[in-house]
Amino acid sequence: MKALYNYIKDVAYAFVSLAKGLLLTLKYFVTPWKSIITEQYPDNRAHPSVTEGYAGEVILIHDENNEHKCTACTLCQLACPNNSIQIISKQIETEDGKKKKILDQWVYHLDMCTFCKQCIDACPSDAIKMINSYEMSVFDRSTLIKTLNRPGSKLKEKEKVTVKVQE
Amino acid sequence: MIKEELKHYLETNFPTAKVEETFDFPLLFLTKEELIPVLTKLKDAPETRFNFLFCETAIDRNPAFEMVYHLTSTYYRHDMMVKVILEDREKPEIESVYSLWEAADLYEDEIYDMFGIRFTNHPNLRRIMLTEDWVGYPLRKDYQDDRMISL
Amino acid sequence: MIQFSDITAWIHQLLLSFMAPWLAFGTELVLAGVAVLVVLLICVIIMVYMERKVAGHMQLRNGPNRVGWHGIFQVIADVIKLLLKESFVPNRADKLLFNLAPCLALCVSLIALAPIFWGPGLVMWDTNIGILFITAISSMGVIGILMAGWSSNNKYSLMGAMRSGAQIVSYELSAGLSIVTAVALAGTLSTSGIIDSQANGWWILKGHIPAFFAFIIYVIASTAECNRAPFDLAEAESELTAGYHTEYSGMQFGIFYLNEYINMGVVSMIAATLFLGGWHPFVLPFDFPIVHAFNDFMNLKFMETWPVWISWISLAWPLMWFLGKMFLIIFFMMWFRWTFPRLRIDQLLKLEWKYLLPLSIVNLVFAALLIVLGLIF
Amino acid sequence: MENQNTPTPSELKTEEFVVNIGPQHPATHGVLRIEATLDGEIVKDILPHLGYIHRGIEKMTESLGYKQSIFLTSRMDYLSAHINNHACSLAIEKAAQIEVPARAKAIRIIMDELQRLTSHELWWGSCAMDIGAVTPFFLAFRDRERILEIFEANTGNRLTMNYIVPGGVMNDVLPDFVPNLRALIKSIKDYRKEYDQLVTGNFIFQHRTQGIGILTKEQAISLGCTGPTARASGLSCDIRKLYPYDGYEKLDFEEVIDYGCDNWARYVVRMEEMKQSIHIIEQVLDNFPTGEYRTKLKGVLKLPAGEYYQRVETARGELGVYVISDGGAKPYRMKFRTPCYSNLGAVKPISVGLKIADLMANMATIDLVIPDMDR
Repeated sequence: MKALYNYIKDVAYAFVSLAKGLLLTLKYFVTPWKSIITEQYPDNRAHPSVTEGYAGEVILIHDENNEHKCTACTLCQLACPNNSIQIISKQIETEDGKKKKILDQWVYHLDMCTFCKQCIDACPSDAIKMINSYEMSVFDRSTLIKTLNRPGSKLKEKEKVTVKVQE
Repeated sequence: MIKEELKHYLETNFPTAKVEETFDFPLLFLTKEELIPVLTKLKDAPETRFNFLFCETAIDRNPAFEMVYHLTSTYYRHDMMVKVILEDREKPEIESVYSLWEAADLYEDEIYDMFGIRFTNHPNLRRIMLTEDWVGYPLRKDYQDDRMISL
Repeated sequence: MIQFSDITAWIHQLLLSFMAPWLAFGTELVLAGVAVLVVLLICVIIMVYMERKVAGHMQLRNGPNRVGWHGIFQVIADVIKLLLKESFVPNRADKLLFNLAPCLALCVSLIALAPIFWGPGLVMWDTNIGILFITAISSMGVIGILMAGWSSNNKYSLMGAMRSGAQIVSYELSAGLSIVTAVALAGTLSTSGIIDSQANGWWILKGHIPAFFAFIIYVIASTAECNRAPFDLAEAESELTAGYHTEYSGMQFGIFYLNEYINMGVVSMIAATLFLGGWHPFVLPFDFPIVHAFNDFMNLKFMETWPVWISWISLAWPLMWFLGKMFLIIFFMMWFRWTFPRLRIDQLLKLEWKYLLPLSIVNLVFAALLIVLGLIF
Repeated sequence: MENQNTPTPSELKTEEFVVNIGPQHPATHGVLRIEATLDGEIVKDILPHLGYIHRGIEKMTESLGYKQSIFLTSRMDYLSAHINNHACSLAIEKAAQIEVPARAKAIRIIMDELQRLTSHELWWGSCAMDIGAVTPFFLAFRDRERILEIFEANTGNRLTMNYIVPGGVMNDVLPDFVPNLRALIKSIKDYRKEYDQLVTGNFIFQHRTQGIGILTKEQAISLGCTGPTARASGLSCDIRKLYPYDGYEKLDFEEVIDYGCDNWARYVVRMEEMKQSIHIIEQVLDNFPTGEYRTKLKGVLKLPAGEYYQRVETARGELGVYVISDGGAKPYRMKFRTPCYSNLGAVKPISVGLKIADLMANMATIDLVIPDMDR
């Protein structure tokens, strides 16, 4: 008798527990407007759900005068764990006849970058930052090697420094 | 037992072995021959009961190899390290601790694969990560591979 | 009112007017086959679309929504893809059996459709052993699966096929017993007889508890017979990658896929015929004036006085009910699939031999008692 | 072999056969190959083959600086990236005697526990999928996504963060971090009810897991199992309790131990751990310190010569970072004692003699992450 009772109890418990799960999936099925969470990716390009802080790509900050802050100190290059940064600098002569090393090309190998943000961390003059771009697939791998400094851009003069020189 | 007590215990109980300490653990240097008897004693002695081998690895101190065993006790939760120095670089060989801890099966497979240290009495010594025909042992300091890119 | 039999008789007359009788008969067979196949394929397309949408919505997704409005042409795109793909035969596979297996499986499930009534008079073969025929034929479906598993020369396929064999052979029993319950209630083996016996109410309503239990047992057992989750051990994605059709590609895989859905359709049609009144609309088995009025309304009695050309619409009414019931049961099967975890092989057999089979035997005895005591309507 | 005593007709003799499960198989969640010897449905012997995703992380650290090595650790157990970073950072801080600000410690604990939640949620989904239910996987991803959004907004990445660095954390959390997290925790608590409704209470699921895959405490100790796998066998091994780090000693939480030893126990332990993680996060949020988030370090870090061992509790067990320094800017050797590698050893003893479907369930509840084994 006990065995029969247990047998029936088992069957009843099985049906109740299965019904609970069925109810949950039915709830999702009948209320799709509430439950669906997928994003319609190429359609929602206008309103991407990517957050502001997403680290997608390194850029060299340029202001409206096409000036950047990179002094070509190569600290970012040293900090990079996988050689995705290459700073090519050149020697120029300033007006007062001093020799000075300035940035020629800030080469960024996006194909090797692991987005570890150590270059941003290492930069002493906050010249680079990461932006939240996310559409990076290309057909040609070589297009992922980018020169980040814009043509004709130059180093932003530090105001304090110029004051000191005038004194 | 805390670190100092354990160090004292080791010094008194194993007078022939060299006892040092690292930043974290007391460290016992053993020879190849003493390894299994001493580890068995450490595992079974009621004061120590080092029954948990939580890390086993090797270090290539070119030219010698160091076998490192990290032991802990699930009863007392004290830890210690055991090191064995293998001088023979051509054919390093040591007794497997599989008879004491089954965990050594996989650990020693990896050490054999990466350092080329052979373990006797191991149930199934094989190159677990790399292919069977791989030339060289990658974690050795003198490992050379043309495909390696220096960063 | 126009009946389907009027239309078939008219076609028969039309064909006889310019053909020899034997040729007319042959043409009718071909026409009927093509008609059923076309309707069935449309049903399968709806089923596949439905499965993907049901799965999608239950899994917090949209389901297909790229090809056409809400992805309604997705299935057609998939079929085109499958047709264009190469049908690959693995090296050292048994080529003959490998190619034969999908065809055999498909043929078996198509033959089982013969004695099924889609509407009043809308049947290919009205035989007095209709249900027996269906039961006999549908158990042959496993041969195709075994053949596929064996000939693929793949261990996963073989294991899937063997599992499928064990599973289908066991679940035939309780499915058969619950069919017998319905047959006992109706007192006939012919599909038309069973459907007619439900003109005043479906068996699930007027058959008391035994019919209801038999219906549940039949749905469970037929889910297992179709190799659908939670009984999809023959495919068992996380264990056997794809089970017996691991090695199939292109349209040969497509035929197995089609076969799965046709099988689902067949078992739901049988369930609808046996327990849900076939093409009969919903009527109540009670003897009250208001119930009579309701039943007459459901049977479209008011259309009898209407002109003949309007009553053409009434032809769609039973067909709609039949397909509606079929899709309801299919929805249940999909619902189960996307909710439950899979059973292990021994649990699957335990469920059959220790739970379903005793239950269905007790149920059958109970039904027999009810019939003997005359407690049914 | 065992059937030799019972006389069977020779033509009825069955033959064992070998099936390679993996490297591309839905149940191995990656590129693990298991050479399984089967007798029909029954598993007779299994032999794991690794190395399909071996990247030589230990070798790579020898040519990178200490700070640079940290990003590699997120690639080991990619589901516990924060915790791996934490372990490596702690080892370096211990060796270089770096003090970490209180705010950084709080952020680290929150991130660790969120990471544990994401990991267990993903495990919950994939475990249910291995047992045959597909829908839980999507539920798990829905909930995990909410946490990943917090990671994305605050740390910049979703999977391999490199956020916890020696001296603190990479950057401060956003101003709306605390209110966002409180809202998230509230919804996670609601989600957990659905988990119980759909999977935990499910009759089929219970029968698939209960009494299957018995790993005794003695076996767990001998095999070096750690984490939820060992705790489900009654072995107390939570590093957060035994060797607390970064302020875990001040928090009130329980070490979840179950004595069931089977798949169900492992399931229950992980589900309970999620509850404890939420509890920990709530406590830290209640008094979230302000102030510095990072101690500034020199560009090139040098550790004094010596050997340092630091362990933390990842979502899968004990992660040990064994750093051997020769005083230079690069580690002489770094050994990662990863939890999955030793837990992998448990697959064979608990699966032999069971059905092939149970092998998948066992692998699912042990929660193997393949890159963590291969490194």
